[in-house]
Amino acid sequence: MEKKELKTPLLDELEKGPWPSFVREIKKSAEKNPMARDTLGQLERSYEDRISHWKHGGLVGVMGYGGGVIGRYSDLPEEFPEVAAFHTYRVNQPSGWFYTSEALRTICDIWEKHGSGLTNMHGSTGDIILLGSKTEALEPCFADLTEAGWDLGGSGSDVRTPSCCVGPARCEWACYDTLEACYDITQSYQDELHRPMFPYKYKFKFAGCPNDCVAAIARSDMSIIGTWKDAIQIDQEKVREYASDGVDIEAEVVDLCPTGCIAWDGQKITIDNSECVKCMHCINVMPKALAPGKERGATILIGAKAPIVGGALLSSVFVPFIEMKPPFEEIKELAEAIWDVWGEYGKNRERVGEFIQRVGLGNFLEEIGLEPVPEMIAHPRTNPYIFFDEELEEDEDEE
Amino acid sequence: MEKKELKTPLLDELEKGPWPSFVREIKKSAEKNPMARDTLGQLERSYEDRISHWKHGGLVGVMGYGGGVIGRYSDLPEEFPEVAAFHTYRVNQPSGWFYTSEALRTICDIWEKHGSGLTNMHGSTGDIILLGSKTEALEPCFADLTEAGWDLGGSGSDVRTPSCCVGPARCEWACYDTLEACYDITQSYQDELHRPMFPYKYKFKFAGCPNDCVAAIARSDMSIIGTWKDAIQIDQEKVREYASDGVDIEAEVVDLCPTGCIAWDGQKITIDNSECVKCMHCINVMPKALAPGKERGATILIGAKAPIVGGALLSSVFVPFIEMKPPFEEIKELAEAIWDVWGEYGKNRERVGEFIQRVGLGNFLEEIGLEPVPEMIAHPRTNPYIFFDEELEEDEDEE
Amino acid sequence: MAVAQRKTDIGPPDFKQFLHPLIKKNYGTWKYHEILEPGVMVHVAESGDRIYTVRAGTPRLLSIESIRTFAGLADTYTGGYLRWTSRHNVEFLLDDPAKIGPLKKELHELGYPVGGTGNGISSIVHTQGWVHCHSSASDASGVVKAVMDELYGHFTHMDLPAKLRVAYACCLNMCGAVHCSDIAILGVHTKAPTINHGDLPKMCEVPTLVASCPTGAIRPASVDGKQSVEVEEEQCMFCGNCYTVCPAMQINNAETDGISIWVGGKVSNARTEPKFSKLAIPFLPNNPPRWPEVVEAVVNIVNVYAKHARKHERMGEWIERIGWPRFFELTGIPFTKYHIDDFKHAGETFKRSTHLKHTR
Amino acid sequence: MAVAQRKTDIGPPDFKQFLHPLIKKNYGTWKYHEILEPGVMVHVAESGDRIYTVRAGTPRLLSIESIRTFAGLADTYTGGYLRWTSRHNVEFLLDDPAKIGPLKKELHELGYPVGGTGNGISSIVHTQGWVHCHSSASDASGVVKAVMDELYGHFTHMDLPAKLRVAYACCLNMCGAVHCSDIAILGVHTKAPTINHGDLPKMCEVPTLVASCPTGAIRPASVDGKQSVEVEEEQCMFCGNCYTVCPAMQINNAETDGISIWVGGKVSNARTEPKFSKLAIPFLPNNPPRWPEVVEAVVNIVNVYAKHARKHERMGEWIERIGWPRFFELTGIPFTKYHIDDFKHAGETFKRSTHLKHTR
Ligand code: SRM
Ligand code: SRM
Ligand code: SRM
Ligand code: SRM
Ligand code: SF4
Ligand code: SF4
Ligand code: SF4
Ligand code: SF4
Ligand code: SF4
Ligand code: SF4
Ligand code: SF4
Ligand code: SF4
Repeated sequence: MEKKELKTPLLDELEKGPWPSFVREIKKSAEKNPMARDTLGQLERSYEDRISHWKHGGLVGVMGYGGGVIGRYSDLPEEFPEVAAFHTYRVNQPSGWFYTSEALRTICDIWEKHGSGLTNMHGSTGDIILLGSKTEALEPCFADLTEAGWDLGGSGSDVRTPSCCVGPARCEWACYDTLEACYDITQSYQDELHRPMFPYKYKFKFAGCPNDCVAAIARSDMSIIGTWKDAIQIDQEKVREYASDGVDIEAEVVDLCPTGCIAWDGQKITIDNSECVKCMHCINVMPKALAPGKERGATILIGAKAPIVGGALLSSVFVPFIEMKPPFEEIKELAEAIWDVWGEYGKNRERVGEFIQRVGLGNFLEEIGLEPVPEMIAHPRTNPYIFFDEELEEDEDEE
Repeated sequence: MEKKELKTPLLDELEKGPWPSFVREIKKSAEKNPMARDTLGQLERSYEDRISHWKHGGLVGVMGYGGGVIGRYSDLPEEFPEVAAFHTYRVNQPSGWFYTSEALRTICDIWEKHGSGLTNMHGSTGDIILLGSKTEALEPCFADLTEAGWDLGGSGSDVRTPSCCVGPARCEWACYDTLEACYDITQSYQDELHRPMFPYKYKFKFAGCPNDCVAAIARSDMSIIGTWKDAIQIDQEKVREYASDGVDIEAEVVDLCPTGCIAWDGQKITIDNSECVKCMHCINVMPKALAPGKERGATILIGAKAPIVGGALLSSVFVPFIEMKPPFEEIKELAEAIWDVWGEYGKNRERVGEFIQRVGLGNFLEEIGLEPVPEMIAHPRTNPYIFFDEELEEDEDEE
Repeated sequence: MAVAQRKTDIGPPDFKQFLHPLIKKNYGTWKYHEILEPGVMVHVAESGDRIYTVRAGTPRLLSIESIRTFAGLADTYTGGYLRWTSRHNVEFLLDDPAKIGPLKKELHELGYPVGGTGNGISSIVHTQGWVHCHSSASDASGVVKAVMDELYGHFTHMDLPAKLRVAYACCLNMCGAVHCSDIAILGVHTKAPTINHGDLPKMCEVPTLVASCPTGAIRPASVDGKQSVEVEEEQCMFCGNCYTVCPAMQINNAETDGISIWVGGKVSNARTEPKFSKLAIPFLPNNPPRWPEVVEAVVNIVNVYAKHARKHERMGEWIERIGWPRFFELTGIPFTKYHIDDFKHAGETFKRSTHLKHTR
Repeated sequence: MAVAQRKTDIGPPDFKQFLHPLIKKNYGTWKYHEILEPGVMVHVAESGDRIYTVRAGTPRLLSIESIRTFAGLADTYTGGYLRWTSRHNVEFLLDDPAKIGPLKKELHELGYPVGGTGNGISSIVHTQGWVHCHSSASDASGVVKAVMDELYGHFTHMDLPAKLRVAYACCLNMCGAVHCSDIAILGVHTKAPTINHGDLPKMCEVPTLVASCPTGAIRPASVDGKQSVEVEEEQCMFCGNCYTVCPAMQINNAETDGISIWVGGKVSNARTEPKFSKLAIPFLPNNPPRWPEVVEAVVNIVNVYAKHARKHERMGEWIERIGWPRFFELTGIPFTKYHIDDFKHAGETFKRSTHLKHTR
């Protein structure tokens, strides 16, 4: 096919300005890669028309896998034949998005050979997104990827690619090994990740502390967030240093503690740890002086999701505190118990957070075999519509 | 009918103990009044059987009125024939429950003549409850009541008997004349009060300030709660007096102000009135030193109700600030506009608070002709499910 | 019978005719008040005038004999002026402080306690119960009397951190501000209605009845050839709404009716926004005449609150500060699946953060 | 074509092979960190070892050419070790502080800004838009680029009261943590889907399609004798769920698609609990290539926030302190009926107290 000069006056506007330009990126690949060139062409058309020129995907993928590839077709295939089919791979990233230059080059080489040369580093779920492959290239590219040690992540109604914060690799606050947990869970659930068999997607995210740098509570069906049980570790000397370096401890720390459990007398701070809700704020402000306690673990929360279609949810507390040691048996038992119940009774396209609201958290706990504890709720019910069990009277008599 | 000795061993237990006994009260009337005697007898039976022995009312009332009388029948009419029919009057109390001994005696005399001699001072809505009348006594009793200047309150799907706090009669914090407003509204809506024609009940309650001593926000479809706009009045001398009399102003006032807008330097307090949310707390603690501002009026809230059947509601802000001067035209216009819309589109047994949630507050406001203001909400929507009007684009272009 | 000339729609009498002259004079110009002792207040007007109030507890259910007694007291001490409060206490309005003592003495002798002001417990707002209502899952006046006998000291002494409002309702209709009380005592049915198939077709319209059920538990059914309904027991949440619209749906049940306890509601806007009460104890048995389990439960909650809350902290404010887990811990009340909301907005009550105390 | 030996289910590579030796050595024993300057951090281990991080912004959409460039930089400065962050920034991990300056210089020359740390604005988490998604109501990368060009100074300087997280999603599916962002920019459809009655019977199952609509706006209908559906336009809230299950329900619309702005969400548990973002501006037009209305709106909100919030106060914390009425006042954004929730839990968002400032 003859190489016409491609005019992209609208997109060119987005090469201006200080922020690095995605248009520049597409152009970099477009110089050599005809798929990237047509991507650019079709995108310019979208800018003219103010509408997407992509169509629904349909079922494409690699043999034996039900997910990992997002099918995509152009609605202008005659004009942009190179992107007539333009599927993306979701390649499962390494825990914490750590790479060596060598590993990256391997991926680049594979993608130069089989695809558009365009990527997202990374997708919102965490995968390496290889953006745009023809249908016939899917299998060979996959073979090269696995050969090089890379596998696909999730898509469809399966376990989605777990992700985690940088954790113990470079953060002093990690209350458990987020990277190992993420890796272990991902490896343990390869089948659930690659072969959709749930009512809908199921996402894991691992954050090392309540700062939640991987936004687990907002976007994972199972959010594992590090925390601690005992006293915050304090180095009073360093507290004084912060004070003399200009931190207004009263205004910036004491007044902002959500439970008002810190006091500062100008010389030392005292924390009533029984009132502390492990919010991290005081530690965040004075990282040299304060640190999470030593009895560390995680809170397990479940059910976060985006709004479609019942409204967005944040995860809610499921297990207030759990120790996090490999092989993470409790997490796995819990996840599998959830999948059993949700798998059996969940409706199609019903996320686990919605499912729990539909069947009632109390009933769900009974099915899972977990004791209700008040930590699971913000407050007890305000409405009097209690579904009393038949055996109520006897139950009560036992107390 | 022969007067047998009535044994009430269970109820007798409730004559013991320091709190005044309702059993004693029933017995006082039972000495002379056979209806009260049978009330006592049937109640003892309920105590034995652990169940109510009253049946549904059915339609009883006085001519021309659709409400004001609650019908009631015994399910043991043979045993307790005097209470076979045992209807209650709801007699509309005077604003603020003020009486003279003479007025009370008149009521007592009428009730001695026509009924059981038992009352509730007062019913939860606020009425004088005359507890237990035979069907044939309803009309003559009503005639005597009106002759003496008393009328019935509401019941059924009508305006319910409005009530109000003691307000300017004996409270320094009344931001408007609750008693006059209550009286005026009650008199203005006699027809709506006596002739049910709404989808369900509609309650007004008038509280003179945000302390809400008449629980308006919890239990009235239209809650009129006094407030002010300008600065809290301060007498610094008196503040110091409280301080020296042992009020810990820092702990008891400053720390408990919900917006943190008060400061105390040991000599005087300063209030950032633009941040004050008129919660009353500081004023409550130091009534001699502080008082609401001078630019007074009320906040109108709507929609409170008990849980049946969609869950309880507190009223929500409808008009953030309104002046409250007789003849209270704005309140009336608002109430009537609401009745029009709710009357037309409300379902049977749907309180106005539920109705608004069903049709959407935004739509409701449009129907009523009220501008939406951010004071009406705790926060804007979090879900993206906006029902855009057709003319959206033009609307936006105008700004 | 000769019926007097019939009037209608005259409305209530004008309150102004019932106001004490001193109140009329100083109407709207009160300056401040002081609580002189439990149940006794003075309100001072800008004019310098002082009106004294003596407040006494009543059982609310009053014989006309007692009302006449109050009228008599008013004549003796107040020039005939008195009022009731929004919580069913009676208030005598005096201009002469010398009369406070004698009035208090008489009230005491008559068995009406003076108190209910300030940081203590006032009368329990309550409802009809077995005295007059057909829906009641328990009696009202009896429970209230039994509980108040034990809380009496907090009525006559202002010895709590803040006001503590107790309310009682005998069924889920919740007549009264029960749903926003520091402690709410609530009669509950816990079994689906028993259907009187004989009466039903005569008394009720099946479609209205079916529509009345918020959970859709009621379905039309033909029983012995007659049009009636059936109830899917698993779906019934015992709201009694069907019974309200149809007497043949008998919701009352001597064996399974009982009482639940709710805590932490408030109405005032003081400090924090008004709050609903939340479930503390889902079920206690109906045990007349003195409901010992209910009394014990309420007293326990009051005692724990009194011991732990800070000054000016209402029940709900205290619980929010310490957190619900600690409330259950301190009161020893077991936490069950019934405490977890499963109604319409249930998800809004789940704990959606890691703000936890981890002390258990 | 010779296909290499096929493996499956090997999972991702073990991250440990990609860790900098200094990280491997001090794994889990970091003591504290300091932000040395925007985009540059040091983490100090208990052993005394120090690892330096240089963070740079990227457009997320990267050509393999650029990835190779990053790999080259890593070889030169870090021994080949680098990572990406959860917000799409690239981080170089150095053991030699002397190399920070030269690395920064090279990044600068290449056009990748160093920054994104501390109390400023980091990269905008975003989605596919017109680059790859069929549902998008607007482009993603283009809006992000236009906005970041203006917010650039807050990326390279830590000059805000607290972290300010901006996120973008191109449709209500909200891929990314858009719903909990300080500022969320969200593509919205505002017109009911156009039905392709020709394709529908071939492509979609009518019952599934009907069931997909959360508001029940879709009903089976026979059009020109073929089984299809119709949409009750008044009931449509433009969620696009029907389009997700059936391509014949064209929701994209060049004339009526646009962008909405949401504010005040957060994810961290620091100080306050995580919060959803709330609607600030319901609709702004799609105006490629630089969406000036959107850029202006975001910059305005950032500026007002920067001016009024206190130190450590996230957007939502600030708004909650001052109250929503004042937020609308200070930003000059008009408040409309669209801001008032009318979805499932709408009633929970009404103001149910008299806590008002009355300053307007
Ligand atoms: C690629 C990615 C956006 C990106 O540019 O980064 C993406 C892209 C799509 N998402 Fe997503 N989602 C992506 C992360 C998310 C996230 C964020 C996350 O996982 O942390 C969310 C919000 C969290 C959540 O799961 O709720 C998300 C919530 C959705 C939803 C709404 C799900 C819900 O329950 O509310 C849909 C709709 C659906 O599932 O039908 C959806 C559907 C889609 C589809 C498959 C569109 C569709 O309807 O078929 C998009 C394909 C676009 C394309 O052409 O490539 N995507 N999606 C992200 C995945 C990359 C990766 O694997 O790393
Ligand atoms: C007498 C009184 C209780 C009392 O002992 O004081 C009362 C008694 C009844 N109420 Fe009530 N309500 C009484 C104040 C209230 C209040 C409090 C208030 O008005 O401030 C409420 C809560 C506020 C509200 O309106 O939501 C209240 C909420 C209900 C409800 C639930 C309404 C709802 O929308 O949730 C019902 C059920 C109904 O309407 O079908 C109800 C129904 C009833 C009925 C008529 C029972 C019925 O289903 O037919 C009761 C008649 C009892 C009887 O035999 O006398 N009653 N009812 C109160 C009226 C006395 C008066 O006029 O002063
Ligand atoms: C007489 C009465 C109004 C009436 O028209 O009948 C009244 C009168 C006063 N109230 Fe009240 N309140 C009365 C019912 C209420 C109610 C309604 C209720 O209990 O159902 C409330 C809302 C309760 C709630 O929030 O659940 C109420 C919340 C207050 C408050 C706010 C308390 C708080 O901190 O939350 C104050 C301020 C204070 O006491 O510091 C208050 C203050 C007052 C003052 C001091 C006002 C004044 O300056 O005169 C009066 C004496 C208070 C006292 O008893 O200690 N009044 N007050 C009511 C007496 C009821 C009773 O017999 O006990
Ligand atoms: C590198 C990264 C984790 C990762 O695995 O990739 C990370 C790293 C750090 N975060 Fe974070 N956070 C990272 C995403 C997040 C996110 C997630 C997000 O933005 O989507 C959050 C939640 C944001 C939210 O609440 O909406 C997050 C909330 C925090 C907070 C809490 C801030 C607050 O006050 O609310 C802290 C504490 C602080 O900065 O004081 C924190 C602190 C930190 C520290 C200081 C932790 C440490 O000791 O090393 C790290 C450097 C912070 C900095 O950039 O100023 N990190 N951090 C992520 C960098 C993203 C980026 O490129 O900008
Ligand atoms: S979530 Fe906590 S442990 Fe993980 S990177 Fe952020 S601050 Fe560190
Ligand atoms: S972690 Fe949070 S709650 Fe705990 S002491 Fe620090 S600021 Fe307070
Ligand atoms: S509501 Fe306010 S004005 Fe009315 S009695 Fe109570 S404190 Fe006084
Ligand atoms: S009324 Fe409430 S908000 Fe206003 S200054 Fe007093 S305590 Fe603060
Ligand atoms: S609460 Fe229920 S049982 Fe009690 S009076 Fe009201 S309607 Fe009757
Ligand atoms: S009690 Fe309530 S839930 Fe049960 S059948 Fe009757 S209306 Fe339905
Ligand atoms: S937000 Fe919507 S349009 Fe954007 S990538 Fe996700 S599904 Fe596609
Ligand atoms: S866009 Fe959503 S609301 Fe509208 S028809 Fe489709 S599914 Fe229904």
